[in-house]
Amino acid sequence: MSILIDKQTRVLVQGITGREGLFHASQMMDYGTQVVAGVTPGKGGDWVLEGKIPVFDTVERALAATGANCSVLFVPARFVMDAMFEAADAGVPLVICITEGVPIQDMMKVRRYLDQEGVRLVGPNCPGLLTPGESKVGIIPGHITDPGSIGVVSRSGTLTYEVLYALQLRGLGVSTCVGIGGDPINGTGFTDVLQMFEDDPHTEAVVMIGEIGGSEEERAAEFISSSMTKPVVGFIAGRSAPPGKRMGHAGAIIEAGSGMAADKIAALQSAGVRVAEHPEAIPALLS
Amino acid sequence: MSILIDKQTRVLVQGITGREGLFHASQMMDYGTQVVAGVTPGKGGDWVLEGKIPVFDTVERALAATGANCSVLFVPARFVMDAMFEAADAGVPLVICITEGVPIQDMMKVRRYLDQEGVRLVGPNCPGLLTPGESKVGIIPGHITDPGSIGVVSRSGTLTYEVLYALQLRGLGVSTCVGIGGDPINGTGFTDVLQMFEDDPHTEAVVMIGEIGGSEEERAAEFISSSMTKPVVGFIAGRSAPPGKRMGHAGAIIEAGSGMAADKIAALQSAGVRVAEHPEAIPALLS
Amino acid sequence: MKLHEYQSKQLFAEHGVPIPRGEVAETPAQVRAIAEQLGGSVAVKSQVLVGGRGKAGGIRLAKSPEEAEQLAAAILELEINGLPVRKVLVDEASEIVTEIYLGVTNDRTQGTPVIIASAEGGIEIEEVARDHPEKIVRAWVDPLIGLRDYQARNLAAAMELPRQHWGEFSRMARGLFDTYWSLDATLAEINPLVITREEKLLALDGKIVLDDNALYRHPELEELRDLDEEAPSEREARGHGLSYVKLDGNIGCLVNGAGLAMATMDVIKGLGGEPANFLDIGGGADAEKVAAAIQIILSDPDVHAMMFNIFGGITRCDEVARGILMALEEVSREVYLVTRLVGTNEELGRRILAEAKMDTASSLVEAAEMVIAASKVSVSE
Amino acid sequence: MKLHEYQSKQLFAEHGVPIPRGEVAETPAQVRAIAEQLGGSVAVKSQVLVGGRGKAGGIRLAKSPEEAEQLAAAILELEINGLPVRKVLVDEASEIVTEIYLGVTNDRTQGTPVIIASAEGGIEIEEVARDHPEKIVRAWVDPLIGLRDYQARNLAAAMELPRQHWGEFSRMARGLFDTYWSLDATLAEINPLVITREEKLLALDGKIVLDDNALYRHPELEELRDLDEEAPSEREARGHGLSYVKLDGNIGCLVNGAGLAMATMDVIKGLGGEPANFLDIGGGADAEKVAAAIQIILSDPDVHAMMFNIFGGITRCDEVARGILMALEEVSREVYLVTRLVGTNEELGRRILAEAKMDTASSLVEAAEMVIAASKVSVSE
Repeated sequence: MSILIDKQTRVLVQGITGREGLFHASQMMDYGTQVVAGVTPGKGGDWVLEGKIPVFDTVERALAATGANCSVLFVPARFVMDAMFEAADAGVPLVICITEGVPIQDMMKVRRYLDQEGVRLVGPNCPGLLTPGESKVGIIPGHITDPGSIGVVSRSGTLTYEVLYALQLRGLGVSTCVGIGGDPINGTGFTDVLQMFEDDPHTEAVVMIGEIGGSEEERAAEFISSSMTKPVVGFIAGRSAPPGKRMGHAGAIIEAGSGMAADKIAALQSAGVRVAEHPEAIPALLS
Repeated sequence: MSILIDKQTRVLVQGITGREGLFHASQMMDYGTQVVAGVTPGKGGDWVLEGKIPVFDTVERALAATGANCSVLFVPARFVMDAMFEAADAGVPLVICITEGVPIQDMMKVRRYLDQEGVRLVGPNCPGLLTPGESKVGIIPGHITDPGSIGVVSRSGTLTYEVLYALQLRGLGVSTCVGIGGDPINGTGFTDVLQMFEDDPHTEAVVMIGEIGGSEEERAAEFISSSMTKPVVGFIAGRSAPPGKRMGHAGAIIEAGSGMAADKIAALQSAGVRVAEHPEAIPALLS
Repeated sequence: MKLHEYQSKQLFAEHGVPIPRGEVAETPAQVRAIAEQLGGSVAVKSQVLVGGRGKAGGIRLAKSPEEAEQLAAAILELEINGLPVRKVLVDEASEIVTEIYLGVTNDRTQGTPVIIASAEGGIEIEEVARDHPEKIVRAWVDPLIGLRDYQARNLAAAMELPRQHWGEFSRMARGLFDTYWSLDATLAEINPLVITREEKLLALDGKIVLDDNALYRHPELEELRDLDEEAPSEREARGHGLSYVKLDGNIGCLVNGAGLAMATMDVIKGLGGEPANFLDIGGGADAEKVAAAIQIILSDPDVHAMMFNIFGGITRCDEVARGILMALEEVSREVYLVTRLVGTNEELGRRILAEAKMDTASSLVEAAEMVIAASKVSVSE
Repeated sequence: MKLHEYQSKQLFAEHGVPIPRGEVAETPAQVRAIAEQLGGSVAVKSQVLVGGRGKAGGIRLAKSPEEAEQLAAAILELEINGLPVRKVLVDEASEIVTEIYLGVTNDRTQGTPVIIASAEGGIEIEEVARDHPEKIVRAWVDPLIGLRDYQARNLAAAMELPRQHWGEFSRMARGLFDTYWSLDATLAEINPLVITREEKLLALDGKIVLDDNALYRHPELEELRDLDEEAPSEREARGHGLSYVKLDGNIGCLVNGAGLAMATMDVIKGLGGEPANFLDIGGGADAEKVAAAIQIILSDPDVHAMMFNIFGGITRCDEVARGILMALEEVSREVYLVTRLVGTNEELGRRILAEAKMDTASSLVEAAEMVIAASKVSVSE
């Protein structure tokens, strides 16, 4: 069992003929993901990846022809707002946006619209989802994690891989790994995913990887305290970051004295979360 | 019994210090409507209508102080979109817009927003609502109709009064009269009101007054045919109107061969509606 | 408010929609000069605010400036559906390969703008809708977001437009929507949108209808109003805040409320009379407004009798009656008049009119019968 | 990207927000000339992209052009929080009666813009939020609709602003929001917004931060970038598409991924080392990009040791190792380097580095310990 994606998930790749889109579509297929279609306007009728995947001009046509129920976007930042609107309007219930560098105003519009239309969005600027042994939708390397009962949710990319790898080294498997992305305004948040893990019978414990900036970790701590029964282990990146400087991710910035790692760690700890000193220390806290 | 408004309805008047707003607020109070507050930005703290009605600067404050659950708008057309947004955002569940001359683009925005927020809008460019003996919200003259079991729904103003008066002369009373307004894009439509009358145990028959333009009467006919058990009597104004000319109401225009009275009458008749030759012939068709 | 083709196309161009090179002229000599400047074949197109220009000979192609001048002379003599041709647009002629329809209007049912496109351009879209509904594609636009790029592209795909034109077609659709939206139009239409032999896309003909209620936001557009194209009586009515439409009959109608005014006309027509106009004086009409309305009705020489139908509602009928009498004092021409008054103090109102020797009626049908009888008498006189 | 006060206020003014008359100068003589032209008292305000200008003596009032010249001379000698003052804004002085705060930013939790206002202006809004949270009023703006007029008015009402100022305050709030929205700002702030003795409302100080990701939509704003205000190494990193932040330590860090880069710094710091920088080379970094990153790290003379932490993921570690070796060939300065490589073919990658006599580590902690030890050796040398 898992959350959000599994073997049945039928994946559409928006921007499939781009370099990134094509490479990761191939990686997803190799992992066993049911990649059923791609969309690139103007390239409808082509077939890619050894002629296995049909390309459509529009999401609407791709859905009609293939019954895709999840779309992953490798569309350049300038066009990705439109691509997300298109996915939502065509009726895709789950949209995973890998693209980074999306303007904040675009994200505000998209989030408001997708919320109102009941479309779940993960990302942008995220590595996507992985349900080990079943499906990967995005760019998380498949071989660094195995099926199991730990749910992982993270604002980061490679730091998440680091954690998956550390878990793998200790023989700990994962139910689903969700990268929610490092932008200040995104779709699915920590709390949404924690709720899903709490409800998923096959997830026994959760690892939550946060970072400086915003107050999502604090709200997650409140949720954990009030609504979670499963154990949660946390890690917060950016304890050594100075205020006022953006640490790579658009969302990773300590502003006006808020968003500091120390506050987040304290909030999580007071919610009963065991917070690791460094990523490699996480597995030990799960036992 | 009635639909939409009754004795318990607590009415806020937006634009209460204007000439129209003040006059009709007074008329509503005389009828027995619970007018509880007015709003005119910049006039908060005043009291109007012999010191009985407090005026507030914002809808939010008016609601907090008086618990109004319905707002009627006598706000000039240029400002009424904003006033409707304000009412919706403050949590008013029923908004009645009397104002005429509202730009279509404004109405498209408002309707989309209010629909999405679950706010019921009646109007614009409508005479409002009247539940005889209980409450009137708008400008329908109170003395031309009595309590009873006929539901009345209309796109028109004085033509509605004509019908109410004709019913009164024959001793036929009304459960609720709803003026949905003569604009091409408005809130509540015929079908919505027909559904409410169908569900209202005290309404026994319905009079529906349509006019040329659009296809709302045709859709109402479909609804009547598929979903109504109560008898419906109809009247369509504009049989003698030429195509391409706007007959007063922004919505009353035969365009490109559609919206003609003859088509509407035919649709209603084939749905089992008895269609009157003229307004004064309506009462006879109800018996 | 309707705009001329040349005005509409100019506004499209300002929003990035390509249009043919061209200019407006009022004399054959001007047409010749413009044609010479454009160098080559031109289209000479009458600018009148009615349909059917083509069938009426109001659109002609000229191979030379001389021919353009001759054709313009003929066109400027035309009267199309009752409207004299005062101006022509002289456009560079295009070699047309494909004709497409592209329009935006408001969808009353959905409450949103809708873009309509069809590979069957060049004819009325209603005709296509009737004969080949499958050839029409639509996209509804969320009024809180506006047209999304993918929607414009999807239209091109749905129309099966050759792929090399998708980009340009999408730009034109966005430009058309921008025009519609930024000007508060109720209709913005390119018909035909052509693909030329040089593979260029052009708005060959254009039409814009503006939302009168939103004109206050666009004072610059008010200047585009062509006063010549409006009946003087309708223009004057607009100035007085009255809603007036001239018809072909001989019974003048003055009613408060648009729905009731239509119903009044319907009753007259139903009983064998011929209404001369639609006139809604609106709510709370005072003596001055009534007087203006009467003048406008009587400016139509065909009017032989009048019927006033006033549902007082909250207004007191005795006040209405006095208003009518005051208004009539200012009117010179005398025709038969019957007044039907209903509402508060209606008996008193009718008594006031009766004392002034005016006919009154208590029901709509009764009043209609009286005015019809009078109109027939007048006609037979 | 942060804008200067004078740039921000100019942009506000273009969106209808009233600002004091004033001009920018770079020399005391220019300041005197501007003050003479403004005729009367002026404020001389240093233009540096850091806070605390007032406390540092970077904002002074002058009663005469001579005084303005003298003060400007002093201010142009200042260095505020490490940044030399190169420009001053000379503004007409205002007689201030009331100071208000008004700002727009994006609310990360709600995912919408939020307007924040307070009758307690002139001080940092965070201070007000801490000490008098009840004095802060907010309005969230629907990103699909934009600021509604009633919201601006409601802010004025909620702040208990005297009623005669509601209209002007609402206009300023709308102008501020328009600025924020049309420029893709992440912050637009007027602090203080003053009411003068003449009952006029003015944006006395202003601040705009732009969304770097949206700058492509506003090429004209890119020209407002003050290159002097950015560390040269950070500017160069930006040019290479690298995300680099200089810190005070001596251990250079090169990591792929922002989260992992922060975690790497944290581990170094946690084990007693001092990171010299944050550097994220992003995904799929090739040799050229790695070389540029190394150059930037080593341009900091404090760097005595380096740690590379690369989580290969899908990328093959042997390729990464070769890229590192190629990159290092182009670097002249030699400092200790330990590389940690994880991912596909990690053993092969580590072997390639080992053969080139490079230290490698398999865990993050191990790598950190190695680089810290080396950094201390280097320092003690």
